[in-house]
This record gives sequence, C-alpha cells and structure tokens, in this order.
Amino acid sequence: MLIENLIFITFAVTLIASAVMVVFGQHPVRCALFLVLAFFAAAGLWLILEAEFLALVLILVYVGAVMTLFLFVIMTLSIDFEKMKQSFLRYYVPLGVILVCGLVTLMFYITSHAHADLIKLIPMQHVPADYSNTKALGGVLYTTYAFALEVAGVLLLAAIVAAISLCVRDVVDSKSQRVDEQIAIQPKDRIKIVKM
Amino acid sequence: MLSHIPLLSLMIWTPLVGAVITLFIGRDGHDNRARWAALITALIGIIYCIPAYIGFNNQDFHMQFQELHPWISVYGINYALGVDGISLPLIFLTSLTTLLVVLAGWQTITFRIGQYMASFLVMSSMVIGVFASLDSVLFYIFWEGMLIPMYLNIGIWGSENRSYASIKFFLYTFFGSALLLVVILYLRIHANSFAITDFYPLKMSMHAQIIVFLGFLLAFAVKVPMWPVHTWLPDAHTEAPAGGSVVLAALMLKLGGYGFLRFSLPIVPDACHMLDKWMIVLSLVAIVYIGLVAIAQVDMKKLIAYSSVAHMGFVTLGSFMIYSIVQATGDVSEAYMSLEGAMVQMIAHAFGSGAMFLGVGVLYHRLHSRLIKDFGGVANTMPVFATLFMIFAMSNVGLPGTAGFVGEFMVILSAFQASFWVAFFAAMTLILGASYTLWMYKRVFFGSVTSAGVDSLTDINMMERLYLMILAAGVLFLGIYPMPLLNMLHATTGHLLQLSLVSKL
Amino acid sequence: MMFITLTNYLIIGAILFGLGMAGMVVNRKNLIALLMCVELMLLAVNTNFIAFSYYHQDITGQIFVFFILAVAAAEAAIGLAILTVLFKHRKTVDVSQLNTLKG
Amino acid sequence: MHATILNLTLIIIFLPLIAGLIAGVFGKTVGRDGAHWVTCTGVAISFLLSLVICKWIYIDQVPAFYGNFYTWSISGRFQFNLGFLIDHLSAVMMAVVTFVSLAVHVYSIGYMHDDPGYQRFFSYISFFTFAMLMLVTANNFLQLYFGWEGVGLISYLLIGFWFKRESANLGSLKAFIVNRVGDMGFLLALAGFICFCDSLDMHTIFSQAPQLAAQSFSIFPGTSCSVVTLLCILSFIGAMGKSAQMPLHVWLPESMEGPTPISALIHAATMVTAGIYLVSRMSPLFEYSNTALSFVLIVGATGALFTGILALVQNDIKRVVAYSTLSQLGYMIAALGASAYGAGIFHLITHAFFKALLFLAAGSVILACHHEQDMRKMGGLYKYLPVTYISFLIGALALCAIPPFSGFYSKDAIIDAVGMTTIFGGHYAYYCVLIGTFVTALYTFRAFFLTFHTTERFDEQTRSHLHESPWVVLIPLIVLAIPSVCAGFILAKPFLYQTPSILDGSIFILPNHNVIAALATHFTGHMQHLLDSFHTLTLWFAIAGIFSAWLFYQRMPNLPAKCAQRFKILYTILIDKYGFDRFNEKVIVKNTRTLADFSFNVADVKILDGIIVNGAGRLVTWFSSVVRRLQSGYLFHYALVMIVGLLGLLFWFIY
Repeated sequence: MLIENLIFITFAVTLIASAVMVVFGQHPVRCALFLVLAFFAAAGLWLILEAEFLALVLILVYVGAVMTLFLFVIMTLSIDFEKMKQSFLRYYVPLGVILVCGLVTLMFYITSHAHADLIKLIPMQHVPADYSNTKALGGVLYTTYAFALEVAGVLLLAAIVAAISLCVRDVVDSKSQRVDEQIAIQPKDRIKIVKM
Repeated sequence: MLSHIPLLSLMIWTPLVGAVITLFIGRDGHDNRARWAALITALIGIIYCIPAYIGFNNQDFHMQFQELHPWISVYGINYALGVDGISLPLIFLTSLTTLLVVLAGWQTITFRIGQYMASFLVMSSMVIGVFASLDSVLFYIFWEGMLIPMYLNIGIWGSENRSYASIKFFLYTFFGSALLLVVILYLRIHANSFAITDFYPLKMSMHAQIIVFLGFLLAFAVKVPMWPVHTWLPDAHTEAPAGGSVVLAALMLKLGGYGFLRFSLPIVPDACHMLDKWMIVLSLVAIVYIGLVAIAQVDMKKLIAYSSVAHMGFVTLGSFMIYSIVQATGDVSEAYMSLEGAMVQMIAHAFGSGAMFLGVGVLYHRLHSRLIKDFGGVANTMPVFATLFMIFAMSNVGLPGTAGFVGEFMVILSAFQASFWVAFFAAMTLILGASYTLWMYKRVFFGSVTSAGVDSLTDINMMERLYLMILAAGVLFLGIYPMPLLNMLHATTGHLLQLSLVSKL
Repeated sequence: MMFITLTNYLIIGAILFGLGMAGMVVNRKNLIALLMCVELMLLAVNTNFIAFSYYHQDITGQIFVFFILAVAAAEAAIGLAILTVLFKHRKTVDVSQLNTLKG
Repeated sequence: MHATILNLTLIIIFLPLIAGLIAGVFGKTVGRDGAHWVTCTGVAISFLLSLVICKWIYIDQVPAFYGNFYTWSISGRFQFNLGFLIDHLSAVMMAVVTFVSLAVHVYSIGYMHDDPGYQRFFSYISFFTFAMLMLVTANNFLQLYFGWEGVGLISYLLIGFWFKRESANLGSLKAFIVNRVGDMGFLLALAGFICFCDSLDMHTIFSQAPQLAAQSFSIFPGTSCSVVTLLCILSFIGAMGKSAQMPLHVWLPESMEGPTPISALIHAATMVTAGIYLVSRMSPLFEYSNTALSFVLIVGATGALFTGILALVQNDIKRVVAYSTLSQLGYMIAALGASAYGAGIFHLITHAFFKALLFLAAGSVILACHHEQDMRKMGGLYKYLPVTYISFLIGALALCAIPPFSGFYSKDAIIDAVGMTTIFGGHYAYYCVLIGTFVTALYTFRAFFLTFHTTERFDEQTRSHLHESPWVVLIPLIVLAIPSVCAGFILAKPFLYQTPSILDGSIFILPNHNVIAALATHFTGHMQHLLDSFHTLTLWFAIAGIFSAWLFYQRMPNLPAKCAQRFKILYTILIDKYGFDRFNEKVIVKNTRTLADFSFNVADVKILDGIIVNGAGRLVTWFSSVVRRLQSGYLFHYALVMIVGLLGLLFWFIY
C-alpha cells in the first residue's frame, strides 16, 4: 500500500512542480519542455487510475505531436525573448497566486463537508487482472459513441484544413494559368502607341 | 344609409393614399401637381366630415360609425373604429387644419414640396386614426405613427437647429408613450381584450389604479404638455416650419387632452379622484408660471408656444376639477361645465394659436426672422394683416366673442365651485395673457417703422388672405355661436361623467 | 495507511487548473505561454475526468477524455497557426502590443 | 308693445355695429365721406329710437322689458343667453350714450379731418357705441361682461389710434391691462354668481339677494364673509378698473394720448360710467352688505378728493380735464356708496354733458393752437375763440356746481346724501367730498384763466392762423352746452325729489339707507332750493375756489410759483401723482419682468431644459464613455473578467 502512495505522490509532485515551472518560466522553450514533463507525470497518474490506453494516447498525442509543434513554432518564429523577459510584470504574480488559492479553497470546500454525498470517499477498487482498458474503451466507443467519433473526425479534418489555409503563403512563382484574366485582356493593354 | 359605408376607415386611409399620390406625382420637380394633389386630398377629407356631421346623432353617447374587423386575432387585437362626442369635433378639426396647412405651405415651401405636403397628409390620417380607434393597440400604433411625419417635418423643413428640436421632440414623446404600451398590456391581461370600452368596467384595486394612472399621466402629460414636461414644445415650435407648427399646436396638443378624457378619467376614476389635487396644481402652475415665462420671450413663435402651453393648462384644469366640484356641490350636473369647457378649449385653442403661428409664418416668410426686435411698425406696411392678427391676438387673450374666450370662461366659472383660489389663479390668465400677447403685438405691429426690412414688407397676398380669413371666420364663429359644438358634447360628457365619478374599487 | 482517494485527484486537478488560469491571466509575455497554459488546464480537466471514471467504475469518463484530447489537439494546431499568421503580420507575439480590439 | 321694444333695442344696438362694419371693412370703397355719413346716421337713428324708448318707459309708463333673444350656449344646467332689460335705468343710459356718441361722431368729422385713419376711427367709435349699448341693456352678466370687455378692447384700439406715437402705444397697453385687472375681479364675481345662484340672470340673482346675504363663504381659512359682500366687492373691483377708481386709476391720464373726441366719448361720458352703471344695476345686492357699501364710499371719496388735488399741478389742458373726470367719478361712486343711486346716476348724466363739453372745448382750443396742449403756451385766447370761450366757461361753471347750472343740482345732492349717510366712513367721505368742491373750483378756473385770460404766451406763428374752429366742431359744443345748463334744472325733480323717482323701477334701496327720501322731504321747490343754497357750505366752497383761482392766476401770476417753493415736498408728491405711476413702473412691472426673466432663463431653460432633459442625454454619453474603457483590447483583461465571472458563478452556485 505504501508503494502506491509513494508513486502517486512522486507523480503528483512532479506534475505540480512542472506546471509551476511552465507558468512562471522565463524562456518559452524551457516552459515547453517542462510541459512535456508535466504530460509524462500526468500519464503516470492516469496509469495508476488504470486508464493506460488514454495515458499512452496522451503521451503520443500531446508530447509527440503538440509539443513538437510548439517547439517547432518557437524555433521558427524568431521571437526575441530578451525583450519579452523584462516585460514580465512583477505585481501580477500575487494576482495569479490569489486565483490559484481561491480555486483550491473552493475545491477543498466542495470535497470536504458540504457535498459529501457527491463525492463518496470510496477507496481504490481493484479491477480483475484480465481487465483491458483499451478493449473496454473500444467496446463502448464504436457502439454508443460512434456518431461522436465521426464528428470528432470531421472536426480534426476541419482543423487541418484551417491550419493549412492559415499558414500557406501564396506561392509567388507558380506557372498556373489564370484563364479569366486572359479573356479580359483588351487590345489597348497590349499595344501602346507612342507619339514621337 | 350612412352606417354601412366605412366612413371612418375612409377618413383615415384616403389622406394616406393621397399622400402616396402626391409623392408620386410630386417627384422630380412637378411641384404644382403635388400641390394640387395634396389640396384635392385635403378637400376630400373635409367632404367626408359632412356625412359624418349629418350622420352623427347628438343624443346618443355610444360610439357611432362603428367598424370592427379582426386584425391580429391571435392576440385578440381587432381593427375597431368608433367615434363619439369627444373625438368627432377633433376629427373635423384635423381635416380643417390639414386643409389650412396645405394652403399655408403653397408658396412658403420651395424645396421638396411633394414630401412636405405628403407629410401633412400622413399626419392627418394618423391623427384621425388616433381619434377614431377603439382598440388600444390600434390607438397606440397611430399614436406612435404620428410622430414620424412630424419628426420629418421639423427635421427637414425647419430652421436653424432643427435637428436638435426634432430629436428632442421625438424622444420626449416617445419616452412618454413607452409607458403607455406597458399600461395597455397590463390592462389587456386583466381585461383580456384590447378594446378600450372593455377597459371601462374593469374592477381594479387602488394600488393598480395609481400605477395605471401614472403610466397614462406620463404619456399624456408630455403631449398636453403639462408643466414639468413641456420643454420640448417651444423648441419644436420655433424650429418647425409654419405649417408644421400649426399642426403641432392645433392637433398634437389635443391628443394629450383627448387621452386624459378617453383613458385616464373613465378607466382609473379612483386614482384620478385621489390625485386630482396634484393635477389641478400642475395645471395652475402651467397657467400662471408659463404665462410669466411667455412675457420674457424674445422670439415670437416661442411666445405663442408658451401661450399654448398656458391655454392647454385650462384643458387639464377643466377635466380634473370635476371631482372637487362634485364634492363641493354634491351635484353631478355642475361638473358638466368644466368638462365641456375643457373640450371646447381644446378645439378653440387650435384656431387661435394655429392662426397666430400662420401669421408669424407669413412674417418669417418675408423677413426670415422670428425675433420681435427685428420687427416694429408692421401695421404701417401691412394693415390688413395687422387687423387679422389683432383678431387672433384677441382670441389668444380670451376676449368674449372670440373662440379663446369660450373654453376659459366655462372653466373659470366652474373653478369657483371647486375653490376660490383655483378660480383666482385661473383668472390670472386674463392679465398675463393680455400682457404678453399685446406687448408682443405692440412691439411688432405698432410704433413707427423701425427697420428697412419692415419698410419693404408687402401686405398679405390672395393665398395668405384666404387661409387667414378662414381662420378668422372660425375664431369669430366659434366665439359667437358655439352651440353646434356644445350640442355634440352634451351626451358624451354626461356618459363620461357617469363613468369617471363612480368608484371602481 | 491512507488510501489515495478521489479528493486527492480533485485537488491536483484544481491546482493544475488554477495554475493554468493564473498563467493565462498573469502572462503578459507571449501567446505561446498562453497556449501552454490552455494545455495545462485541459490536462487538469482530463485528470479529473479519469479520476471520476475510475472511482465510479464508469468508462464514459474516459470516453470524454478521448474526445477532449481530439479537440485539444485541433485547438492547439489552430492556435499555433494563428500565432504564425499573427507573427507574420505584426512581427511580434507580445500580447501587450496586440490591442486592436480596443473600443 | 313688448315685441316692439325688443325689435327697437335690437335696431338701436346693432345699427352702430353694422355701420362700424361698413366703415371698417369697406373703408376704402365707402371712402371718407361715406364712412362718416354711415356711422353718423347709424348713431343718430339709434339716438332717436332710444328717445322713443325713453318716452315709452317714462311717459307711457310701459312696464320694464325683460327678455332673451339669443341662446349663446348650454352647458349642463346652465344656459347662457343674451337678452335685454330695458327699464328706467337702462333707458336713461341708452339715451345718454347715444347722445354723447352722436355729438362726438359729428365733432370728429371736423377734428379728424386730415387724419389718414379716418374710416378706421369712425368704425371704432361706432363699435364702441355698440359695445357700450350691449353693456347697458344687458339682462344677464354674461352679456354685460361681453360689453365690458368689448368696451375695454375698443378703448385700447382708440387710445393707441395714432400707433406711430410710442406714448400712445404704451398708454393703450396700460389701459387695457389695468382694465383687465378689473375684469379679473368682475369675472370672479361672475363665477361667484354661478356658484351661489346657479345662473347669471339678473332677476334670479337679485331675487335671491336676501338668502345670499345670509350665506357665508370663507376665502382665507380663518375668516368668513357673507357671500353678498364677496360678490359685491369683486364686481366693484371690476367697476374700479373701468371707472378708474383709486388704485386702478393710473390708466386714465395716459389715455389722453388718444384723439380728443375719444377722450370726450370714452373717458368722460360713457366708458368710465360703466362702473357706476354696474354698481347701480346691482343695487339690490349692494344694499344687503354694509361693508361693500362703505368700501365703495371710502374708495369714491378718496378718489374724489385726491385726484382733484392732482389736477392742480397739471399743465396739459387735457390732463386737467382727465383728472377732473377722475374726481367727478369719485363723487358718483361716493354717491352710490351712500346708496344715493339716483343722485349718482343724475350726476353721471349731467357730468356726461358738461365733461364732454369741456373735452370738446379743450379739443377745439388744441385744434386752434395747432395741436398745442400745454396751457403755459396759451393765454388770452378769449379774443380769438369766442364760442369755445363761452362753452368752456359754461362747462366750468357746471363742473363747479354753481347754482343755475346742471352740476349744482347733482353734485349738491351727492354731497348732502353723503353727509346724511349712516354707513361706516360716512364722516370721512363727507369731508373729502366737501373739500373736493373747493379743489374742483380751483383747478377748473385755474385752467380757465390760464388758457383764456392771462397774458398771451404763444408765439407769433400760432397767432397768425389762430382762428375759431369750423362750424362742424362748434355745433356739438353748443348742442352740449344747452343740456349742461338746463339738464340739472329739468331732471332734478324727477330723479331725486319725486317719489317714486324716475329710477325706482330698477333701483332697490333699503328703507334705512334711503338718504334721497330724507333729502326729498325738505325739498319744496326749485326757486326755494336755489335761494337756500346760498347758505349751504358747498356753494361757498365753490365760490372761494373760483376766487382763489382768480387771485392766484389772474391777479398775482407769480404766487403759484412761490407757494410751490414753500410746499416743496407736497409739490413733488403731487407732481409725482402720489407715486402711483412710479410704484407701478418700479414695483409691479419691473418685478413681473424680472420674475418672468428669472422663471424663463433660470427655471425653464437652465433647470428644466438644461439639467433634466439635456442632462439625461449627457448622462447617457458619460456612462458610455465609462463603459468604453472596459473594452481595453488586451486579451488578458478579457480572460481575467471571464475567470472572475466564473468564480463568482461557482461561489454563487455553491451557497
């Protein structure tokens, strides 16, 4: 029992620490990397909660794709970080801290006595050994939530198209013919009579 | 024979059709055609009044020429029209004023004649609609519709800062009537029908009655205009073109009075009974205080505007004194005079101050100034105009034998029964009225010719003489022989008194 | 010995969410940090979902996380695309300069 | 007989109206001669017809006519109609009005000969006659009020006839407003009649007089006064406005700005007597309230004395005659106060004759001296204007109540009546009236000597064309001079000393108030009356007045200047007309104007318009500028606001 607690605490601490470093980090690259660390810690937590498929998906999707994208963007856009550093306003930090504490006290309040019935303090349940999270997920996903899956697919497609259309620069030197302009040419555009 | 012709609908919609025709004909420069089209429509409007007068039976206080067609049946709103002793004279007044205004604008307006005339025809159809409608939503639609032509009229053909005046006029009245809609809906819920006559027998607690009364009060007080909410009138009048300010004075101010008589008194009698002291105080303030303010004016139109506020003070005084009279004398028939005085004052005031506005319009057309100091000794160069304006000034002062006297005389006589001091302050108008009107008359007309402009003035031509003569005849006719108008009022006043003196708690 | 109960996870979720929010509000620096904080907040939400689904023995929680991931990925992609376009036009991603929405 | 009186009165009244309309509206077409012919014939016919009516009423003892001929309006229980009450009083008044107006019509043919507004003038005078006749013959107070205001309007038009002159315009405006002040009181009295007797008809009101006396009405919460007193005092205020009594007399001197014929017509004979006619017509009511009678008495007596004194310091001949009218009116009002209505009306008639005579004579003097009105520039005119000289002398003697002339009979009767009245203020009134006779004699003969007898003070140029006025001016003088001499003698007996006197039909006097009856007891005969008048006080006062006037202005012309120095303060007060004009100008007019300016500029424009109306507009613009700052454009601000909102919701949701 002790080991489980230990693992949980390590993951939780790393998660919180990396999150703090992300928020109050100076250099974006460092923040990105700390975010990666946070994702790993979260994946660990999710494993404890026996959601192994999702943990792995998390790492693949986020760490693999999204964070690389972030790093890619940070690298390509020559953002001068020095200028940005000194604009980190000191007095906003306490505001952030207040916000966090506000939220946390709220959560304590909820989880403590007021809504005891909502969150039953149920201990960890152990699932049978042969339980496979992925199989369970798959069983439900393609039966009741098939439609939602389709919608998610379409959504991702839209996101791709949007991202591409946003970033593509108009290619300057393409040889493609523009038929409408060709028709609209007038004789006077072509011939210029110069009086001597 | 008369009942099956939809007379009232004809009266409402012909001017509108006429307006469209005038607009259509009058575009791109055919001014004369537009003028004639407008004149013909106005004349048709007058012709309608003849069968209405003949068909109207004075003894019967019920609504006559009734028309009822379902309109928005979902909510129970129907196109209900009907006329009784209060509204019929006002309809005659509307059609007459429209004719006069069309004549007045014949030469004075130079640009966009078609639209100028059309705006008055639309205005007349809206106002007749207000007077004839029996369904409160229909009433409200006409009540709001009426603002638009007036707004355009002041806004386009007005003088210097016309936009300020027109916006102020529009917002002021619009703000007032917003509450009116709220109150109509409130009543609709209780009486589950929009017809005004269904509101009359509606039982309401005192608290509800006060709220309804305050809603009506704000909407109609702005229109009358009563003392604290009158500041839109002088601006609207000074900026409006001659014809516009005549319509404003002759028709728009009567709507407030009409509203009080049609809505406030019969629907919420107990609230009126409780708050009538305040209304009397407000009207007396309007008479005395505004009379003083009128003395201090330098602009002729503003002076006449303030004088019409003071005259309209008599209307509210007359209509809200019935409670204290009946209380003092214990006899309902005493209150007849004050109510009928109020109604006569509404009609008579239109002639008097309408004519004075046209007179100032004539001067403005010649010298493009309304300030008293720019004139002096006009009687030397325009004698005929001076004599006609003297008749109108006398009606404004309330000289016996002119229209202005009849209403005020009746109200002051009945005021004594309410209390001596009400009559005393109401009678103050004799002195104040005389001082500001005649002082203005002296500074403008008497004395030797002061400026070159006055010297170059030519006397009024045939067209101006025509409509001023009509008005002068109206003023003298109503002053000497008010019987036909009063006969129309007797039955309805009796019915209204019955309605408003019986408690509905 | 003390079990790991649902409240622990909820507290972690709350802290994470709070940090993400604070990062968003406090950050005057650049948009990227902003996007990262959004990612953090999403992470917090997902943890909560999984914790609930675990403690309630109900798989739907995880389904939800599944879809949130999909959406979050799309959102991050577009966010970055916007960022790049923005950078192309404004030559900066410093948030304090970007106030064209000013009333 | 009944119907004929109605038709006759209708003709009498509406003939001047029609003539006036013709002269006024068709002035151009009818031309100058046409205008004056139409109006003069109109008034002449109505004068003859009114004589016919007088014959019927007085000689054939035809019963008084009382009937309505037109219903003006019906409202609830009240029916307002126009109708006539032709009885002794109104017949006399009709005769006097038409006679004087005829004289003035003829006179103004000459006087206004070269005036551009000729037709307009004639139409106004005949309108005036119409309005006055309507007033005099009314059988209900509505028609009386109609005539009352009509007369006020036309006097406004006539005073301001030469509207090029600023002073004329001011005078006319002042006259109209002061009249309106009086009319306000009268209108309140009308309202009172409606309230207490439910009708404006004279018969119904007079028949309810006793009950009204019993009722009490409280204007101010504490006090309560009898209804009759209230109504009488209110209508007397109207009478004061019209007959120019003490506080409201300020307009009469200014009304001299108008042409002289109208001063004669309006401000001597007819309009000013409207007030006296009203009070005597309402005698049944006045008799029941002693307070009203004493009020009338005191006002009349003070008017008689003090306005008379003012005439002493006037240098304009028309002003002197105007002030003498004021004081004579005071006499008539005092007579009414002492409920000697007969004497009042009798004096009204004689006064109408000799005052019109004096005005027209003064007018012809002014005409002769080429519109010069200042007496200091006249003198010794008796050589040049013999007829005017004699007529002025007759008028003056009649005015000072010298025995053979008409003034003596009426004025003496008034003074005796006032002496015998028992009403409160009787003694005070008696002394005022008595000293008044001395003062009247003094100022009339001062004017007489200054204009006709003393050394000639006009320049050569006026002397060259100083000639007697044309016959059309002189005939009215002569025509008026005759009644000024003999009217007193003829009418004294029927009016005063014969019981029943001529007016008994329409005047009601309580037995204990009836002073005239007491006077009549020891009236034995005319000759005896003349003889024992020598040892009455009034005659000696008059003779003393004439002698002192002769002494002051004929014998030692520098004496008046000397005594003016010695009584400096008194002199300035008199010059200043007791400060009434200054009071009106300074206190009333200035304050109303400042109040009006204040109420317009400050209250209306600034507060009502500025703060509330435009204020609302400004409030909205201010509010929108505040809200605008919220849209800062920074993303994090929006995020912050969102999160704060979220937190708020959460907290709210949980609690």
